Amino acid sequence: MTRRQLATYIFFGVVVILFAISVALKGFFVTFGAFLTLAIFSFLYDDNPYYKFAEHLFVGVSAAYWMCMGFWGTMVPNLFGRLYPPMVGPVIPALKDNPSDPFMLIPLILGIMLLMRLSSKAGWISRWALAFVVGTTAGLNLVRYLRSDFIQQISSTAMPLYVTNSAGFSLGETISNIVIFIGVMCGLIYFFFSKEHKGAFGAGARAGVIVLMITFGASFGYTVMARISLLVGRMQYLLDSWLGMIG
Amino acid sequence: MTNGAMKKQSLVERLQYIDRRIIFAFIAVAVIVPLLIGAQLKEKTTPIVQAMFDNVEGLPEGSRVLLSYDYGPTTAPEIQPMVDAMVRHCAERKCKMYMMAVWATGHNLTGETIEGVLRPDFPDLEYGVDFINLGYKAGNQGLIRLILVDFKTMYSTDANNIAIDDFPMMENITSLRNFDLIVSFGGGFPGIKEWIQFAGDPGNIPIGGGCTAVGAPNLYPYYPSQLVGLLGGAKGAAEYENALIIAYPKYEDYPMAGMSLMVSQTVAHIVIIFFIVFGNVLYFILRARGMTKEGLGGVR
Amino acid sequence: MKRRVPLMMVFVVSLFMVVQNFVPLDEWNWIYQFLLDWTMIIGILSLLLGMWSLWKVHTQKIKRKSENYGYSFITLSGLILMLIFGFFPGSGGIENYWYRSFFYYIMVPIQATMFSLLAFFIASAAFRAFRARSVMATLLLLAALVIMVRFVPMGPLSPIVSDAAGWILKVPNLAAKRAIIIGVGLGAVATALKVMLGIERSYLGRD
Amino acid sequence: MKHKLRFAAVLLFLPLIFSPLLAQEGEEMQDGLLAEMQIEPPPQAVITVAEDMPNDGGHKLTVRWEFPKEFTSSVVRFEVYRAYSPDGEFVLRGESPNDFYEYLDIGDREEESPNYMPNDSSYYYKIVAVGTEGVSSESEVGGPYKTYGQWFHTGKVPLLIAVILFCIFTIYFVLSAKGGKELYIRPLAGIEAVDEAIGRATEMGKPILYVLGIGTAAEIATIASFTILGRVAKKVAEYQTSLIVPCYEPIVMSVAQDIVRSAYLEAGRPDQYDEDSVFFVTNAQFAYVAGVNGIMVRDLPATNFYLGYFAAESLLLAETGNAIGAIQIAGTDQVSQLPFFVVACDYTLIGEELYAASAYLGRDPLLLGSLKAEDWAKGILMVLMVLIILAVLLGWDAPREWIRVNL
Repeated sequence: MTRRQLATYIFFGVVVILFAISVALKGFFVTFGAFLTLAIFSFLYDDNPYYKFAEHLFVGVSAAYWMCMGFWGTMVPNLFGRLYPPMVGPVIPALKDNPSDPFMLIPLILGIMLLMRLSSKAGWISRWALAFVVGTTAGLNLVRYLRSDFIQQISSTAMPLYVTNSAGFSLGETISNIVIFIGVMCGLIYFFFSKEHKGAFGAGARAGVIVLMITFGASFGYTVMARISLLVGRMQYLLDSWLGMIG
Repeated sequence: MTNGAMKKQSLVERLQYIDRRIIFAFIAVAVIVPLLIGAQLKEKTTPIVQAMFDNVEGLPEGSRVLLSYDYGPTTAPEIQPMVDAMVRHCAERKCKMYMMAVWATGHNLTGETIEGVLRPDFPDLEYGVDFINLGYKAGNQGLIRLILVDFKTMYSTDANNIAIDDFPMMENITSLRNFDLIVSFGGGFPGIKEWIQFAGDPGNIPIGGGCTAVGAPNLYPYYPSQLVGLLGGAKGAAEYENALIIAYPKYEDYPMAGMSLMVSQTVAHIVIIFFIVFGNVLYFILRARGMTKEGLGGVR
Repeated sequence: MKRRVPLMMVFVVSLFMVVQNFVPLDEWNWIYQFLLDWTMIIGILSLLLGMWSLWKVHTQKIKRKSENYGYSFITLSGLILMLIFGFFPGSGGIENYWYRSFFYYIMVPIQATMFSLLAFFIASAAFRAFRARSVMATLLLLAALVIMVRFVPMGPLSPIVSDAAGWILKVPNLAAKRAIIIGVGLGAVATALKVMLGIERSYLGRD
Repeated sequence: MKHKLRFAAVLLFLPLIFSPLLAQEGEEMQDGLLAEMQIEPPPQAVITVAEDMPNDGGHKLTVRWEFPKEFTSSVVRFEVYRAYSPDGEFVLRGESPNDFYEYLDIGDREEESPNYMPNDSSYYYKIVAVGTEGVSSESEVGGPYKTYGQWFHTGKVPLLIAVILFCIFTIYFVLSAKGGKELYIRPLAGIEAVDEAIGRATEMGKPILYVLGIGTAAEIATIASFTILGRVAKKVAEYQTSLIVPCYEPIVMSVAQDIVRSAYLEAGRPDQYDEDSVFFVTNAQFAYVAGVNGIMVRDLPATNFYLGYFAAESLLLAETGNAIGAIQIAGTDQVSQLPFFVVACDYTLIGEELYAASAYLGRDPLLLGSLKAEDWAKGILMVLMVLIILAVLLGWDAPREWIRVNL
């Protein structure tokens, strides 16, 4: 046994003992939650068996979690509950007496088509289902993006460059509006693909990048606060809920 | 890079590629130590938070306040302090508090406020008379639209499945219009925006909000015409707590979650700023020696 | 048959979705709702595909005894346990003690801790990337600093810094985001159109 | 004399004695007058029309009526009643203030709703003018009025124009590109780095990690990423490097499997394709990140691609990738995640650049054509915005107002 292995085993022993003490004092689940929290934090040092354990457990549990949520939350009320309502009676009594809706066979069939992918011969059938999903959302997205991201942005950018308010001419707001307008224009110039960024056009694109960079820096700096809050939340869980060291 | 080459590097060069675990350690200390010593930092209340505070302060005794928990465990550290401060304030004002959730994850968080703030600090308040937990109902913005006209169809029981008519405080509640103030905490979807769109605007009900720091800039435009006030992130919570302490001096020495969060925030920010400045100093020393590398995100 | 039918289907369905937007008739809205419901159900059914893939990847790791194969047992047992709890007979769905406990004491802590790792990574990324290497990098750095310095108590300077931070967030930030969003909107419309017309068909595979 | 005095006193007192009586009589008289006025109810309202509300499925009617203005003060409010037949049961629908002679009757589309209002039906209305002290007058029954659904939402004309214009652009440029017209496109650093990045992984004998993000297969960003994956996989097959594609969504996974398999086929190495290189991890956001980060630190890829839809996990992935020293090429349309990719990755495709990338990599004239169409749309948009702003500066506010109201 090498020295490194020995250290690993000793460390493991210590973890087991601490875990046992904590279970005795705090109960299994709180201890387990704290253990998993620490296991994930240990990734900051390096990959290690504790992180691997937490990661693999998380992957398995979460995959099943969403399967169950999808089944009880969507399949039961929206598929079975509409195909053959008496079937879901024991779970959702409110739906029991609804008329059945044969149209819901279509998604069931499409879903089964999708699963045909698992067969090597009939795999191509799954594309029909895929085409349906992609087609629906593509059509939906086309209009949605055009309206909310394109037309609406014009309407909010079309603001007066010369601002007056109750106190008369407002220099601050005027400057802000001019900067916004020029910023949007230059940003758009940057996104031109079929024109070389040269001369005046290139200058515009460069100004666009400047605005983008300031924005990225600002958003980055702004997000720090939220992330620190999350960390504080985890620390509070460890120090307070688990160890009871605060207040 | 071989070990031999490593040794030849100057101190400055090695510092430039400092092991990131050292930075991690600094951040951890910056967050943990303030928590352990229980330090608090007062924040001057800004107008948008003061407006929220004044609105609650102006509510007469017995006013009905609806608190909607529209967030999950991941953003709870940021949101919970403001919920606690506001619930405390409402309890001081002797308002009736109705807690509900448009987010499934908010369901359990309502219990946390009741156990963490109301039960220990306001033992006189009675469940069903002064506050009630209505729990989560599915439907997102559809739920809001529905309860604007008809409250009791959706909420026939409270979160513990007890019939709503058993509670005296539910007597005259037929629609959202019966509330004097609605406060949504969260700022995601559905959240404050949906409360404004589907309840505040059509029902002409005052809406207040508390949201994460990241979500706040998107909501500022609604103040003051559609939002009576907005608390943004830990800072918003600390500002609200400050206003609370000014109005109720008995909380002067009370542990306030938002204010202690602000200490960790400030220290962590200073640590990061320090590292950025430090990195740049190293960079300029190296540049003077002509040993630098270019490149950033592909944008030049 | 293998490609033409799906492409036609995409065209018809997406065209309906576009036109639907302009027709306020009930019948159209009714079909629209149906289509949305269907895609949701197909999405859930597809999870079985995912389960299968997950199962295969991990059982194969175990069979081949590849590196770290022991951990695959953990994934599989987590998966199976959670599925058993989730479909526990007579529990009326997912309201049973074990399912909820697994959610609150396994999923929630790990999820929140993964998320909070960002506090560390944001610091290390800032240290490494925020160097005044070029004009652009300097701008990025300065903007971030101005925003972050808000938190540092600086006495009389504080209001100035907070005004500057507010201005950056309200003005250049808004401009750039708008430019990006307009671009993204256009690009998305173009991509959706390409999908509709069958110009973009990579998602269907090639054979 | 004594009698005279007594008589005078009586005379003087008489009015006093009778005054209460008189007064009472007066009051009675006034009361009588009032009662008569109250019995007179306010004049009837006259229903002029009930119009179908445009741009809906036929569940709304606007009822209008006339009422003599001079009687406004004698009316408190108008109540609007509706029935399915002239002698059917009239149900109160709502109220309207005393100086407002219009009511929008909004029904529900859903049959189960108590407020259901079927379309293509006839309705009869009755307006009750409620007087100041409880006396009211009913109007004649007005009707039948019909609701009907419209075939076109007139409020969406600008949107329709935009859709049509954009389609024309795209089709025109796609056709002209098909005709062999050479189209210039400016270089994109992130795209040019793709080959180099794959080459580097080959040299180092390490795998390439391709992350499609956490969007569904129908998300536009994911579709763009699919095309890029196709190109990358083909290069990978040619260079005989290995590829890892962990997926967040089962449908995305199966599409990615198809794409990678086809790419290997195209590169002439179908035997090299490893079915297990594209696999499902889980569809919980942070579990997915935990899994992918684990793959990164264990398989040590030389090159990481993050292209698609990303949320908070962007920095978790990019920083871990950075720690293992991989070259990283990222791209997303999520504005909030771009800063993190820009800071932590070597190359970042910003927003629209991600969509454009597929055209760049393939050099497919069809895809290039649609890129040109996008530029044209952008150009028109910019010109429009400048024109509107100029109009506002010159004091002509109408176009801006029109946009504000109609869009």
